[in-house]
Amino acid sequence: MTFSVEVVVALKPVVNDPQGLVVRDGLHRLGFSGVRSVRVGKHLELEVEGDDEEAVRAQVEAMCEQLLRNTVIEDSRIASVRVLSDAAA
Amino acid sequence: MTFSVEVVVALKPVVNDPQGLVVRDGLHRLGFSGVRSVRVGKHLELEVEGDDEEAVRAQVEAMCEQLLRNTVIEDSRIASVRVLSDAAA
Amino acid sequence: MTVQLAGASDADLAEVALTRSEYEHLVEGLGREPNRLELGIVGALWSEHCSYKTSKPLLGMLPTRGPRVLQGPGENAGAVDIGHGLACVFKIESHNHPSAIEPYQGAATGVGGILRDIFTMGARPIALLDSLRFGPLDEPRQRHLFDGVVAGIGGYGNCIGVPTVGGELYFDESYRINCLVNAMCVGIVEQGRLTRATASGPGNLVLLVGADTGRDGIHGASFASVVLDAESAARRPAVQVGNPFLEKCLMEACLELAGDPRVIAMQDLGAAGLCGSTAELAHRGGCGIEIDVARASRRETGMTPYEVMLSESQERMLIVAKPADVRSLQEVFERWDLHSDVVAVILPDQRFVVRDGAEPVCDLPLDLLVDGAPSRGAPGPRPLRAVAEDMAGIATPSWTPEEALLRLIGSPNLGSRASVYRRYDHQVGDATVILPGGDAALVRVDGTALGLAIATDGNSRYTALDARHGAMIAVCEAARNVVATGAKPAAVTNCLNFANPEHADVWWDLHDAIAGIAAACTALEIPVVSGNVSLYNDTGGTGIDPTVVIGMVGVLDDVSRRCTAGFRDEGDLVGLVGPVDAELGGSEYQRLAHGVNAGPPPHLDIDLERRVQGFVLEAIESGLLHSAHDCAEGGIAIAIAESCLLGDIGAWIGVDELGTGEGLINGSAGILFGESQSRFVISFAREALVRLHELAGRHSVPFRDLGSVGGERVCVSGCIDVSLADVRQVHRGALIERE
Amino acid sequence: MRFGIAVFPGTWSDRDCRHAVELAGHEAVMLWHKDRDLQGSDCVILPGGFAYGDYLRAGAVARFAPLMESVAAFANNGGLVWGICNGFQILCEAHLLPGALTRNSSLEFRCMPTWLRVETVDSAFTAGCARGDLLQVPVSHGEGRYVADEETLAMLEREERVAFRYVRRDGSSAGDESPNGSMHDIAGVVNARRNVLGMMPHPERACEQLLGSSDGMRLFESVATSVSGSGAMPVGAAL
Ligand SMILES: Nc1ncnc2c1ncn2[C@@H]1O[C@H](COP(=O)(O)OP(=O)(O)O)[C@@H](O)[C@H]1O
Ligand SMILES: [Mg+2]
Repeated sequence: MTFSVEVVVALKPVVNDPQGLVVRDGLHRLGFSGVRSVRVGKHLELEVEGDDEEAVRAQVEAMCEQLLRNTVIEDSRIASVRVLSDAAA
Repeated sequence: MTFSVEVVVALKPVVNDPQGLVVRDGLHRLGFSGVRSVRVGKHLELEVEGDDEEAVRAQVEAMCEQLLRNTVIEDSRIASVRVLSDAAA
Repeated sequence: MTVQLAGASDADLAEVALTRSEYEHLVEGLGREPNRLELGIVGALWSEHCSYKTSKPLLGMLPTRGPRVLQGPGENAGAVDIGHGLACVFKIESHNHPSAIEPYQGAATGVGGILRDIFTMGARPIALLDSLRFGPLDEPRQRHLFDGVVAGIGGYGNCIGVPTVGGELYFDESYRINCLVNAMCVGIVEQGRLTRATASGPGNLVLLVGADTGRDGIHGASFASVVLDAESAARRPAVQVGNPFLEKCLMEACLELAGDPRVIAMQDLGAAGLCGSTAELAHRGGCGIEIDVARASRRETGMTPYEVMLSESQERMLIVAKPADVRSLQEVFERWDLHSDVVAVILPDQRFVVRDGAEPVCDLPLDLLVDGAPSRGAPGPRPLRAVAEDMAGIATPSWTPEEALLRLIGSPNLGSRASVYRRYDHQVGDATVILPGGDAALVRVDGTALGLAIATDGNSRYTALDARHGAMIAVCEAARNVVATGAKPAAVTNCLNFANPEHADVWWDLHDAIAGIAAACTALEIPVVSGNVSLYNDTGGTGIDPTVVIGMVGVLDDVSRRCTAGFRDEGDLVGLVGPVDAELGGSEYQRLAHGVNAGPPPHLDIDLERRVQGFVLEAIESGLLHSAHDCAEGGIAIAIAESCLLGDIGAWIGVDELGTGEGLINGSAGILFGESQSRFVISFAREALVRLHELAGRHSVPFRDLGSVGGERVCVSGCIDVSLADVRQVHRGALIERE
Repeated sequence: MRFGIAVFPGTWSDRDCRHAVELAGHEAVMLWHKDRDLQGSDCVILPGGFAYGDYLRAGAVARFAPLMESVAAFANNGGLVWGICNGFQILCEAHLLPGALTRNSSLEFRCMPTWLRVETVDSAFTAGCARGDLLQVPVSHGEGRYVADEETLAMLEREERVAFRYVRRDGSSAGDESPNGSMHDIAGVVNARRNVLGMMPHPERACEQLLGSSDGMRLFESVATSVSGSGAMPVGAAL
């Protein structure tokens, strides 16, 4: 089966996010004065083959620990998992 | 009221995504051979003040058009909106 | 099944940007109607961008031969002999249209494209330069374009590891809607490894290496050959996203193969993608080619043969090889994790054949395809020049000379470029001897004492006033920048950026500009070895001023003998080589003080120019100079201030020495800020004065001493007395965004 | 002595490092990322570049290269490993050094000269300097802002593991002249055993006056002296 998995990688709350500050200031300059804060992270969309959702989740979590996030400064989470195709690999 | 809004900005499907290719190849190198494709985008988390969800959504959509996405090569969508605090601004 | 066209409709022709008469010419040459794919292919190759149908007849004026020339125009880049068995390969190219739409990616892929033109010839790129023009910087849209373009150039060059060592940057009304992004690349190769893009040997195979083919950039070539309009927005997928990492791998693999006997020819994919590259490759070799689109790896599913042939996906390359060598070549690419497909075979007769698997989908005579576009002559007689704007009614500001100096040196066109070039890696390669900020960059050639001086120049205020004259000045100024380092000009590349050539005034400006380049290059004995033409820089009837960008390379035999632009030692004397005149036409002073571009551009005596350059070269060679800096925008006053800034030391200039006395103090801005040509500000030890006067006499050039180096102030006696720190502060802040 | 220089496909300081090593009178061998053999290197340099494109995070993919397994083992055995620019990023990603390198606070790439103050001489790389020496060495990076949690920073300071700090030309604190906004103005750190150094600036670009500075040469000489007890005579040293 093929799954589509969304992963969100974001800086840990204690780490400075200069990019977020720049975006916030840019929004203020455009007149969006109601914006109180912005944090910028990464959004990954993976197409992964696997037997079932559980197995795929476990795999993607391993990918996060090994590559997708920098464990020193970033957190990650799986935002969604959905089946793309039922065909066996 | 204060809302937390998640926005996902991703390259349009027809646009080349070198970053995704490199991540996919990196995952393959690590032995995650079941990964068929990766697309990398941005994930923004905004704290916005507004009267109600509808108004905030409209505002954030305007921000996407004006600043958050590069309209030439990127699409964007609001992934979630939730209330952070009920206090009037 | 191929669709036969029973006569193409106007809409069909508009889509491929062909005129009705071009279509009729095609049908006549073909003896039949083309099918839809054939029409698309012809449209791309007959576009202005690929066929040079307007400029080719004019480019013939350029002098292209010289003792150093190894390869003139016609290949991917030009090449000159720099001694030690080495060739210097270089070219400049525009990426104006894509950058106007998506500044980061447009500029980035422009850098990617010019790099490929260099390493396709087997040369390792050692330097990049960027020549940029935008509308007024105080407009948010211009700031956005400027930031994006600078980031894109850095993003590509920094990642691939080729230093961006120089370039230029102007802001002018005329680029408000059409910005210009020209990039130049210089490479080095052993002469024996110089690789050509000429296919040969029927039965030989063609490998497509690098990125998979996607739907990006389809119609890029015709897109760059039409006026930008509201509908351009609809064609937006024409934007390509560059992958500099992939290009790095491609570059290293191709360089590994430079001079390898297994490689018969190498050709990059640029405008019109697979279509343009295969056609040129075969045409240069006088053979034919048969492409099977089914064999090209795709990034997307469901692509038609038309899309595969016309895709402008970046980071791809073609290699021609004997069938027996293909496998071993593929192994070289695999080492760099690059995928390759055999997509074509060389044919004995000059046909351009495309198959989709077994099905033939296109069969065109190659000659008609590559050379058949009817060339376009003058669209009308030479229009009468409008009379230059009358300065009489325009108020002159009451600036003191000091105020004028600070305003000029803090203006976007004259201010410090450090905030730009610090975003470019300008040192990778351990070879950049003269860093950005001076006149030409100077790059050492590995394994030798040689230095290459490299500069780009082109002041469009002069070409706007007089295209021929302005183009001549552009060549002279580039040469002056090269000469200021002590290097002797070797050859020129050029980028001609013009508006819509279907208008008679634009066409004649193009004509005159090329004639001007030819005249100056002939007089200075500097051949043109490569170049690029970018037309249709015109949106909604608003076109750019004619803009000629000259890229020049000079050779310095021993880098240790280089000269730099900054004043050096306390107590040195300052001298001016060349005329003292008061010509404000076309000057930056005029722009700032009067808000116009009017009057005749500065006079140019090409013979004096040659003598002045000869004098400076000999003075540097003889070790007489401590600094040399050409006088350009902003005139003598700015040149002196710049030499102070670069050397971090002040200077005192006597008014009498400028030969003006009272006139200057009474506000004659022309002497201080006029942009008379053929001038250098030099500094030297007192002891050198007599020999310099002798030398000047021998070269018959005007030479006068102006004052001396020292202290921490910039002084022109009686009219300017300002601390260097103040000058530095306004200079540094010129491009920085003020909140 | 022999310097091994790692070459990933996106590495571009490899040739510059070789140039510096050879100028210092030593031998350079290039180590391909797909190989495991360190070819008897006395010191392994991980040079600057964008190892595997580094689009996701600098150094993230490179740490898994076959060569890096050998480099990690070599480092854990006390071998000298010197990460420069991208090499520093890789060493942090591989957890051979603490902390992380993030986007410059300006969000812009920066190529410019910097002045470094030598903060420790207790390492093979800096033994030839004196504490407080100022070195002029250029930087060239977009992701060089060193970050670590408070505990890690305190440990680095306590154990004197900050090798270099960005300062102004006159030696005073960098302040807004920092090229990247690093915490504590950190430009380079060593590991606990002091045999692994990571630094963002490029000493290999500061090996000749012709190119603006020769201060970087002192680090190459320092390594050589530490390895052989007496550094080889640099080519041209007599000039
Ligand atoms: N203004 C010019 N002066 C001299 N040569 C030129 C000029 N414009 C184009 N050429 C030459 O014409 C050929 C085609 O140029 P171009 O289409 O830009 O090349 P490519 O397809 O490799 O990008 C090249 O050899 C180029 O050097
Ligand atoms: Mg080419």
